[in-house]
Amino acid sequence: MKATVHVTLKSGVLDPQGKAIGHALSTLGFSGVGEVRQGKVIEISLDETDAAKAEADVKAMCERLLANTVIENYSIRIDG
Amino acid sequence: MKATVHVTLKSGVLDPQGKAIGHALSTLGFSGVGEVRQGKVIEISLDETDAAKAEADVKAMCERLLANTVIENYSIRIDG
Amino acid sequence: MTLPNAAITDEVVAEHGLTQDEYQVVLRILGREPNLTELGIFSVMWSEHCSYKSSKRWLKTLPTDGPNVIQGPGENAGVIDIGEGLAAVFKIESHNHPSFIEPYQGAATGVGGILRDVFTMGARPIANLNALRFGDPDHPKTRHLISGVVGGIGGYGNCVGVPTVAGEVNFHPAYNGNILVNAMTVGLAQADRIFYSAAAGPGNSVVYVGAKTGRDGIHGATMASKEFDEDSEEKRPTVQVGDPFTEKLLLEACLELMERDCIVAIQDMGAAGLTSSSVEMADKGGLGIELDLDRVPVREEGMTAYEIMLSESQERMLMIIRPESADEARAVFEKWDLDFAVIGSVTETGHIVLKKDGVVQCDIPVEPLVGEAPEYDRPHTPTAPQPMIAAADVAAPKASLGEVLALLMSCPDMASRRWIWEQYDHLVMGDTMIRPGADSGVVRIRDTDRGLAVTVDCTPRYCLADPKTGGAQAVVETWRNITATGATPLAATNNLNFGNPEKPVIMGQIVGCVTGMGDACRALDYPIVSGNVSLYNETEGTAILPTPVIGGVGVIENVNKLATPALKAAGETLVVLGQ
Amino acid sequence: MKSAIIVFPGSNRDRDMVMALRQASGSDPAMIWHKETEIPDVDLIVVPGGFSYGDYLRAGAMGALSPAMRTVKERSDKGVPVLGVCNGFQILTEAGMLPGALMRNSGLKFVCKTVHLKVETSQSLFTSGYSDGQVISVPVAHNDGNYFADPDTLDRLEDRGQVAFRYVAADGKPGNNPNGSQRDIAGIYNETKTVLGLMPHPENAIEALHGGTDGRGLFDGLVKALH
Ligand SMILES: Nc1ncnc2c1ncn2[C@@H]1O[C@H](COP(=O)(O)OP(=O)(O)O)[C@@H](O)[C@H]1O
Repeated sequence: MKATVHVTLKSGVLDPQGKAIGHALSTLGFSGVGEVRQGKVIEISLDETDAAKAEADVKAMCERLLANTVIENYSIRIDG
Repeated sequence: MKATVHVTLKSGVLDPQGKAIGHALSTLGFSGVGEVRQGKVIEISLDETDAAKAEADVKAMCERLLANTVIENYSIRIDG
Repeated sequence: MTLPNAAITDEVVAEHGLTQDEYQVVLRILGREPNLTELGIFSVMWSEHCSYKSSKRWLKTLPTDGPNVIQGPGENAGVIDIGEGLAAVFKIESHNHPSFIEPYQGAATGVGGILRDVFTMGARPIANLNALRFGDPDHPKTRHLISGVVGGIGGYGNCVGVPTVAGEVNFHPAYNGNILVNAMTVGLAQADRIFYSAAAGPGNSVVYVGAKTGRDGIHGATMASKEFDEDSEEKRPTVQVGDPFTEKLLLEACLELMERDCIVAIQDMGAAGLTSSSVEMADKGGLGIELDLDRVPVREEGMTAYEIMLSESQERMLMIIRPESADEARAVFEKWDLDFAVIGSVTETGHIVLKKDGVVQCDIPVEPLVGEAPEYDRPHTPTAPQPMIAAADVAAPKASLGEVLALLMSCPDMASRRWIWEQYDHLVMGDTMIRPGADSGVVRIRDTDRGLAVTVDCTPRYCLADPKTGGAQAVVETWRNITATGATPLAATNNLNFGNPEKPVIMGQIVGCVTGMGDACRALDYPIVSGNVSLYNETEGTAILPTPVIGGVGVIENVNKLATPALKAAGETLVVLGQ
Repeated sequence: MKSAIIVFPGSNRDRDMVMALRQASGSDPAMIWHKETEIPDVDLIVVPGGFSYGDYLRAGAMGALSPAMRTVKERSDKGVPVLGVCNGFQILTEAGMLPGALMRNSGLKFVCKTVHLKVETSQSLFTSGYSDGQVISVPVAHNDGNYFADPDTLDRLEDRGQVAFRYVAADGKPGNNPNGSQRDIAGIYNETKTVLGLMPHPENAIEALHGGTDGRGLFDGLVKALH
């Protein structure tokens, strides 16, 4: 199975990268650009074949390593 | 509208971050973890209300700034 | 005046860290009940962090003056004369608690804060140092904490472009639940171009520059602030994220503006944000300040006066400028893509007055807000003297001397720190003359032959065994480390890291260490010109080891005469000096 | 030799570069703010080290889009030599003036230390102060120095002599690659060898007090070649 994990900053947490990207886009002449936020996407190939088990595993991985839950949220998608 | 851009390394480009995550997951005792790849997700709020135009704009942003097409692929999703 | 309609119950007062006695003083000063914003401001100003209420009495005993001292404690950083019309500006600061919660960002923002303290005074930062304490290397959290902290210190300092040239790292189980991250910055300024924080000139503009204000790290009453935060679906993190890039821009913009004649006073927004910066500037100038909070650049919608005043967003500064300089100053900050907003003015009222939505939300007389801050003479029990250990009672090692040497060199407190300082850019600026790995780091002063030798030291187990001797030893060790390069030690800064001062034993450690430090500094003509205090470093009732970190600065007139530890050739004579 | 340094928000080795150029050429470079499009007539343009735009998104990505970089490209097309060091190298690849890309160090950590480099050839404007195959020691200080290009590009770079410096051990043998760079590449030229990008910092090794003077060869060579 394949798991796709999205890790994004919690709302209210400063995102210097997003801010700089938004600024650069305006400088390049793209108008109408509002807030920009940057996050991570992590794709993991798993041997596990049971989707529910895979999800539980990946959740544990997020809590322990992939996301910094002090400042980040995560979401998980499992594909067959 | 909101655009979500995924930027991922092209296959064939070594991903040191993904590799390190995969390694760390095994060290933590997660078994059955195959390849891990890390990419970026960039969320952009747009004033544009026409989805096709928004997509064209964001494509231009990707080509000019958001992705380095020497090493990266990108995909765009536009939400209402 | 209309007040935000939150009842100030005993519980709200307690959540703001004020005792009932302290609250009675608030009532007396105001002659009425405070509103929540005002309570928040008292709470911040009277916190241990801002008021030094437990340590002030003892800090006053330290020698802070001397022929080289241009500015002792009390400003953003200390300033000493280093010859040729130049001054060194330096200070050390702790970011212990945030670094335990989120090691990377906690350490990074610690570096950001101390850099701002130094460039606020008109100095270009030229060297960073760090003193780190972690728990047992085998503790499950230690690895994560150390890699995050080292990453954060490097991530911030490397990006801003200030070399990290020295530091120290210790491990001890007493720090398992309470690591210490102390960061020091040394900057260089023209001795006659130092910038201070006292507001002056009623009618002058109060200007906000730097990054926007968000809801970062707003402490205080979780319950009370909940009222302002109903729609937030998640608990707000109390950790700030650092933006070293913005800091670098702020640094360059401030130094550029300082070359012109625009700035009357300047103060960085440190841990206590807009509150402490505006109150301190007003207090030092014996004046009032009136702010229109609607003009504060904000990052989030619907921020209240309480949130704006208590936010700990990073990379911000407050300045007093003459109104006619505003355009010139604005142009500089806009060149660097930074926010610049005139948010108020200096007044003769002696009050800090805050308006929002056209309504007065706070009106506090500044003099008692600062002058009547609590100050305690807390009970202290001296540490009992430890019996001397007779050498004969210590078993001789069974291993060979070679094995003992290998054992010593591989123990965590002695092992090489190269893997740490290789993650720090210790060469940027091109003036690093002695890199990490020696007794002190040395940076040359550009366009002169002079160099500054800098070091941080403390041996906490000595301080635990005998606080007074331990405090003195930390001072003396920095003095030796500076001397060993050929430089002359000039002055020091200190970071007092201790447990809960309400416990007489801990207070005894504080008193002992400070007394020892003072004695050693007096004996060496080595004044303390700045410092920081971090108390309540305890987890589940267990305190850290007493850790009074000393940062020392010395000058060498000719860097070509530096001494380094490297052996230069075979056949040279080794000499042991001292007892 | 007249030179210009492009200064970006976040540049931090611009002043180090001034010192090196001043020592070698006896004159001060012109400092060009990234928003300017006018660059004076100079013999050399330098894109210095640092963290332009905080290295946010990708190191060098935003710097490469600066107005000044358009002028740098035009001048370069006319044959004016361009030197990019560290962040400058990243910017030149992002701007398409050099092939490939610089990725996160394979160790995922910032690395600041002295390394050994092999000068692949002395036959360039930039390396005429060295001898063929000379091993020099200069510091690196970077997060993203891991050079990547596809195998065809790498072969082409090697065939055409466009590899300028490689990481080596002190004895000149392969080894001691600090960042996982492909084929140990530390610096490359464009096809005409008028553009050089390298990760290490020759500007931080120009005086005995720096702990070594091996970086001087690059600047002294340039001054002689461009005289
Ligand atoms: N956190 C650090 N940052 C930078 N340099 C460090 C750090 N920790 C140790 N060092 C350097 O490593 C060397 C050895 O450190 P330490 O054993 O604490 O030194 P000493 O006991 O001689 O003061 C010193 O040169 C010191 O400056």
